[in-house]
Amino acid sequence: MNELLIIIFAPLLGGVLAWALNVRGIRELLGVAGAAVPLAYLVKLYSELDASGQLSHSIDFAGFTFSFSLTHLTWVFAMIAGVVGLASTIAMVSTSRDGYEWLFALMSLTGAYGVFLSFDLLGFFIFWELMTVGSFMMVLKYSRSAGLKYFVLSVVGAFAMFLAIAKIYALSGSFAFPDVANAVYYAMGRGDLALVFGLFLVAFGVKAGMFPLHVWAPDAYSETNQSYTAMFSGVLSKTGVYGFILIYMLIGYRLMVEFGAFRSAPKFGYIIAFLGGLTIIVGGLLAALQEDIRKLFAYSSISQIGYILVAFGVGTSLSIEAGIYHAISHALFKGLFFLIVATIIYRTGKTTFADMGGLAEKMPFTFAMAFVAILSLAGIPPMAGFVSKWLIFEAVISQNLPILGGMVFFGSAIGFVYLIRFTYAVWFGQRPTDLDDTKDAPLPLAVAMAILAIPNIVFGIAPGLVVKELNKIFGGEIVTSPTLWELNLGFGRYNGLLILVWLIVGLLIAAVIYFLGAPVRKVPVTDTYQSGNPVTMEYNLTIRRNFFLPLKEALAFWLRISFDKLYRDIGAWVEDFAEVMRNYVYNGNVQSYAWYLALILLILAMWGV
Amino acid sequence: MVSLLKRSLAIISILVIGYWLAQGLAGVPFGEDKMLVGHYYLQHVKEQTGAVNAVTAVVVNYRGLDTLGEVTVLFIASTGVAALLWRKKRERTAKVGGSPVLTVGTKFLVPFVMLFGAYIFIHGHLTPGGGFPGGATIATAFLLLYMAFTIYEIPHKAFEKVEGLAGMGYVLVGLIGLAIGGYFLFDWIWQDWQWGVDNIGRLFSGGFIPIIYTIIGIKVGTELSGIVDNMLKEEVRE
Amino acid sequence: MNGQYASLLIALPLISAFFVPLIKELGRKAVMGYLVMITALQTAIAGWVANEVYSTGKPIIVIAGGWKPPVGINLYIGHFAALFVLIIAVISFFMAIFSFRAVNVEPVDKYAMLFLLLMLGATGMIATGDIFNLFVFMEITAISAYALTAYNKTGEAAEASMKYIVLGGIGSSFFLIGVALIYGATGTLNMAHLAQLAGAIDPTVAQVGLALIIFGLAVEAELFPLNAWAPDAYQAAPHPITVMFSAFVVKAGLYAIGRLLYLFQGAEGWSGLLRLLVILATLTVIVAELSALRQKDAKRMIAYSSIGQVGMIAFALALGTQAGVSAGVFHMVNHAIVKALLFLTVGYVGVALGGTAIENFQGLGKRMPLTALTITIGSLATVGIPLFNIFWSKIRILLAGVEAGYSWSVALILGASVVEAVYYFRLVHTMWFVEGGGRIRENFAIGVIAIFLAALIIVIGVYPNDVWTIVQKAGQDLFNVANYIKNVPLMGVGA
Amino acid sequence: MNVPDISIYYFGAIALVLIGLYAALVKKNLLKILIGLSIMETGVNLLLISIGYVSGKSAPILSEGVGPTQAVDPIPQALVLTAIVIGVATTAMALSAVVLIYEKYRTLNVEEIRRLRG
Amino acid sequence: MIETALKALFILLYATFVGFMFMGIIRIVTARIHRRVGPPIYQPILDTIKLLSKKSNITHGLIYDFGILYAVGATILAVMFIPLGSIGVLRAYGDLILITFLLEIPMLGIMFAAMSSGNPYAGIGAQRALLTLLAIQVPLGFAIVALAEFYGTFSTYEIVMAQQTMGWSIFHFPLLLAAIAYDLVLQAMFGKEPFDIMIAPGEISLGPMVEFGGKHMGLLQIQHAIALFAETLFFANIFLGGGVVTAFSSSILNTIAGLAVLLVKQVAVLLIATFMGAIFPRFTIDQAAKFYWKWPTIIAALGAVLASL
Repeated sequence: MNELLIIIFAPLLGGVLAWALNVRGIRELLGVAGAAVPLAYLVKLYSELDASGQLSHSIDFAGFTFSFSLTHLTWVFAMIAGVVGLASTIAMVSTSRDGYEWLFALMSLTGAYGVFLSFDLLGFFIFWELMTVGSFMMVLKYSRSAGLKYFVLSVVGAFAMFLAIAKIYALSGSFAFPDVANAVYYAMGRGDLALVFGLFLVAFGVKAGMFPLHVWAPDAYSETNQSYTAMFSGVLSKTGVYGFILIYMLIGYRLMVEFGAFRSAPKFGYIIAFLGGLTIIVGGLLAALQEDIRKLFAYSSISQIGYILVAFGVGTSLSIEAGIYHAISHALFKGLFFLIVATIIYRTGKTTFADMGGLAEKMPFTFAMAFVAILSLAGIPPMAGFVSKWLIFEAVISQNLPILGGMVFFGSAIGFVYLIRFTYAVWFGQRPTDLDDTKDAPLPLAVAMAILAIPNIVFGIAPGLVVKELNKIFGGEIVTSPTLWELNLGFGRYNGLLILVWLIVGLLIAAVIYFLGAPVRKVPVTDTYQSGNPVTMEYNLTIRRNFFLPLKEALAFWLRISFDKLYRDIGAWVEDFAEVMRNYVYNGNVQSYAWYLALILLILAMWGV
Repeated sequence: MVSLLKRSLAIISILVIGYWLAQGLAGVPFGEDKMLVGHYYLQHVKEQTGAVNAVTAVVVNYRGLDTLGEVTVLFIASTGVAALLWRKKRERTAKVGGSPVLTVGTKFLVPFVMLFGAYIFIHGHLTPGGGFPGGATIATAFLLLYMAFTIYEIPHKAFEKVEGLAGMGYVLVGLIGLAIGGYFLFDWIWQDWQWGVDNIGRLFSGGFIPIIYTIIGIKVGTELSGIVDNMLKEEVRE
Repeated sequence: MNGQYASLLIALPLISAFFVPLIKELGRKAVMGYLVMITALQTAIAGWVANEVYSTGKPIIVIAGGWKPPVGINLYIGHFAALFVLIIAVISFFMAIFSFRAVNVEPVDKYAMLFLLLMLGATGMIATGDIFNLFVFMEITAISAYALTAYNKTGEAAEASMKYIVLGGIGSSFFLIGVALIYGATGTLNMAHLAQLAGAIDPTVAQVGLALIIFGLAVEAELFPLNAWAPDAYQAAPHPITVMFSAFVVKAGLYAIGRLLYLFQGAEGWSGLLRLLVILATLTVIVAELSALRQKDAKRMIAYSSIGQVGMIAFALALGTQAGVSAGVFHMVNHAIVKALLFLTVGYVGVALGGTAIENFQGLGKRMPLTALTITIGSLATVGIPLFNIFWSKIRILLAGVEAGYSWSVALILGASVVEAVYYFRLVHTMWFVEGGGRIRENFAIGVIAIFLAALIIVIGVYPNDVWTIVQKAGQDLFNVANYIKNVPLMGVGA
Repeated sequence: MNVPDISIYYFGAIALVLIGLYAALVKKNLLKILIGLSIMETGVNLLLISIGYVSGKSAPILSEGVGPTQAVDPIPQALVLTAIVIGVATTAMALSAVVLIYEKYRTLNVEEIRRLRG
Repeated sequence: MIETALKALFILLYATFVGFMFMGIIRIVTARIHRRVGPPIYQPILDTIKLLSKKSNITHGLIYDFGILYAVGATILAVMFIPLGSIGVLRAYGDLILITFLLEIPMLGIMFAAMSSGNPYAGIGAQRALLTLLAIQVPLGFAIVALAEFYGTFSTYEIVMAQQTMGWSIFHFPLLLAAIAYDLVLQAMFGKEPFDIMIAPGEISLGPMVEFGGKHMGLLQIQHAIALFAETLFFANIFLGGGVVTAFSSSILNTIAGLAVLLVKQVAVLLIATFMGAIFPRFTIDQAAKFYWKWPTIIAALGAVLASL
């Protein structure tokens, strides 16, 4: 079944050709083709997958055997990569200038596909590294410090994973998932097991942006081509999430047996869930305090990933299914948000909130897309965001884990808060004079945004579509969905269509009352009730900057603890240590070198005598 | 104060290393017959190589490759010294010549020293010493000339050519051995042509050992004097 | 043409080195042309030998002087030696071409002689089957390296050479004491014969003798405390010579350690020595990578990185398992290619822009695009990015390391390679994303070599199967001492 | 710890080696270090020779009086021949390097010759 | 289909009417506490009709109008979900979390409309409203968690049915804590005195409401009325046992009795809020946030933990 290989390597091939030919028209065409081919194949393979349940393919290469497989789970994740990847590449048509970006963007997409479809640990690791390098080079082009911080953290994660893989390989002698699973189950000691879990936690935590390891995300997401960030945060963070599922698949059962459960959630799962909860809160609060539009959405992306981690941490099949559902909806609305950010930056060239404002009239289409994205991310009922959040709430709270329930609930409000902050600063209020002639989104970006907006609405109203696929992963009827519009969990029911219908009814009633009243007179934005002094264009009164000052004061104590500073200090300390050691060890004096030789002779003598 | 500490530390570490080496050497008692391959050489040296002096047989014939490497090392030394001390224009800066005793003595002695050197490397396979001591004595002859006369210089361009030729000669001998006997550095004179098989112990015996030793003698002589010449000269400051 | 003609591998460079003084007057161009011709010839012979060894599967045993071992000296050109002699020849050929442009300090004929003899020394070290002969060839390599390090005749070059001489001298003296001890205990110098008698040696003598031999070789193979001379020597030597240092001179020392280590498996105290070597190797990697972090000079930085990678090879060889040795050999091959490319290109930048300080590399992407691209490929390969050749050997080493139970050192080595990634990507960033000076025309020949090496890196990276099979054979040749003894036609030499 | 009873020749040889090492470790002047180096080399050569000696036997020149069983081991003597020349070569290279250093640095104190470091 | 439409119409009219009556009650009770007579009970209805019939209305753009419509629509949607005795239209889908969210969404609509007007006071008002929302979210979350864990279900209807057998929630200690916390949260949701910083008339001239006038203000009054009714109804259902009466034979009588019981409970909740509102001065926003994150959160968290044991 070498279609799997085509799916994986098509983007890279497209990227390399695009970099090689580097002609304005052809390069974009190749790039988009590179992203579209895998998606087409995935859709084609769906029927075969339905029939046989798993399509696998293995090749012998460089002395190792690499196996690839497409199961329902990996099909779902691959589809996420496909859809968001395609949207992002279409958007890149307008925002990226040279072949360099096409090559590395599509290389990271190949990495993501490879991670999802590989069925052995070594293949998984290789594509993981490929993805890291691809995304790193995209960031390195814009800023060195952000790039290096991202690279060091993700390479530390990758090497932690490699150490764990090596330890398992030393035990099982092969990399394929089935052998690994039963080798870990039967032969692994308790200490090694804990070490391997810790290493995997670090490795996938870094890529998913879990709380203590999330510091790279804001810089990396903002210091790159914004339409690539849609793929970066939409798809690449999902590889981290997929990794957590891998932990469950490969060593989960043994961890459950070895370390027992804490109130129906496995102990190791509870660690993931708790860190996920912290990620939600930290990500959300920091997002609200940001001044740069890209950073706000970077932190919001981290906070949303926190939800998925909480869902996975709880460990029941319902919560994992809810987590995957949220992974899908997060990929959609986060991808959409970053495309919106890309359009804004592409049109206005501004990135901080202070210089923006009042774009709603000038960019109506983008604002409509933003409105859809806001509803979905904040979790307003008829949207996909709400369904997945609702599933996660139900799953977490029904496992009577009160603290996690509280964290998740708090998270939903934070989402609400920083979105309003974004809306107020960018769309409404007084418009600075230099933004008066901004045009609406260019065609490629508009198409990309549309591609991501539609599923947001569809999956909200008709969650049955998604739930039918997800149930196949777990085999049983985890979430029963009698009709396409309805979900029934036994202790909670949701009906997308009904909510939409009654919302429209409500709106109609309000509209009727509205139009009964007298006609309205359009008044410009500057003519507002100012208790006395009229506001003119020059004197632009707005609190776009430092919108949440009171929140910052309330959280002043917590904001002092910053892991970013901690890692930076460690980096600086390592470099100083290296400097001192180098000048001390290689001090240029041949006599001290002779002393080193004598020292080794002494060691040999001590050893021997 | 620091140097005292350093010295005492050095002494202590030296003693420990010494003790360790001594322990190692205790396992190889002095004076005992520890030979294994050595006996084979002693028994077969006469009929296999025709040399009376077993050491020269081992040096040139049995372990010929070592000596080839050996000659190369010396060649590298002389080239290296020439390369490092190379200046555009160089000349001798000695001011004071040798005293009359030295100048007259050198004029008289140099030919005999050279003859004695030649004797050593020609009789390498019979008497102790071989190409290297012979070459060294020749070099001392040139050194005598340098010390006696302030203006004397060896024709170093010619000497370098001789060095090259001698080296090539040695390798050619080896290659001829390869061509005739099938093995590189094969003693075809003794093994194939069986020359001098009957008169072991006299001059014309020992296969290609005398040939190689003469080549080495000339080469070592020229190289060492080349090194002396390089080290003596100073750069000419314009 | 029976196997014995393989001895031409030794005879050819020697006779052509002696021939150089005769053609000295024909001028610089002639001497350099002659050098290129000889190295091409040597590559041809090495190719023929390698083809011979790998097709028949049996090693070629060159008997010097017709005396079968242990009486005479034999050259054992097995899978490993054939592979590496070919690598030495090819890289010397490339460096001969590079010397055309890079070396313009005056006594060029002396340079040619020393160049050939350095190549000879390394070839001899790898091919020989006799430990004293190994000492002689090691000295040939070392002394020609001393001369070539100081060849530029600047203060720094002389200082670097002096340091190398002092440390190399001490190392070789102790090596000789070790040889004396081993000879005293066994009575023979031939490696195969020694392997047979290894079990019978008196324990303390074996332990002291083996420790001293490995100590002597470790100075040559740049293990941690003993490699203090290496960064200075790499930096001060002329650019082609640095390439030869990092590509095969170090490898010869490492091969010797590997060969002797596995020969004396029978001797006492062997596993203790292995553990010590693993610790030293891990220290080498860490210290070298950390020292390269804040380097001002690109050439010295890559020198440290090369030492770090060499430390990793030593770690692989000292693991004591077949997988470890094969991985180590695979890394030797990859490292030789990548470091040759890096030093070649950085050296060429040094020649073209005067000096290899990091500032000269700013905006290199615009000034010398071809060189910048090849340097980037080289750095990405060294860091161990997938789809490049070092990645495959690095993961094999680390897997073997964990399998052999040294997961702590593997963790430290991984940490060190993170540091390595940081300073290489800093270089890549300075080259491509920082503004630099005007465009500079790049030399054609050097460009072709660089492109060839870069292409080789990517080909091995993308399709490493064939190279892996070759390297596995070479690894077995090094590790499997039993068939080494079987292959060597030992004469029964009773007391 | 039992002091190993090694013969005077071994003791002398090791002593020379260690004296050479001592000079390299402690002496400040570069030339003295090189002298120490050559002492070490002579010590090693002496050790090599004394390894080959068999008490009560004569030099391995198999002229009339000396049969194969009365001769000392020839191999160490052959090795020493090579080792001596290597010692000469190393010392020659070292001295020319020192000449160059003095020409450029105007000092031979090891502490000051530290331009290449870090 | 017709039958649900009629029911929905009845619920809507009943909710609006009772909502306005509640606003009237609040005004009268506060006046009486301040020792004044206070306007007649139907005064809010008159005001709303006056506002709706205003001739000159201004608008700041499409979103300015759509925001108001969305707020009213969402509140109507919320009311439909909450079980009203035996009438409830979408009772079966009345999920705790869904209703809590739906009660918060009108705020989003109003926020959109206010911000698009470009008036700085509206901006500050929006910021304070959001921070209050952030503040109440923690105790609200724990209260909902306590409820869900105690009853093991999220459906409001099942909770009401469970309370018939197990007695009102407030009689069980963990849920009593949750009720107290939820009541404090209601204070802010009603926008009553201690936590109405977001619409403080003095400092930021009614905050988000500053730009609304005429029919927009009228619609907001309707929204406020329905919201009052919905929040008190929700509280009554989940904590005070809801209005399920089966004593009478005919179903009509039962429903009326049920509504009456619910009305009494709703008025009780309203009065508690009004009494608190009349006494306390206005908190500043960070005082409000700090207060909510301290005591109500502890009480609710304790309730949640106890409920989960």
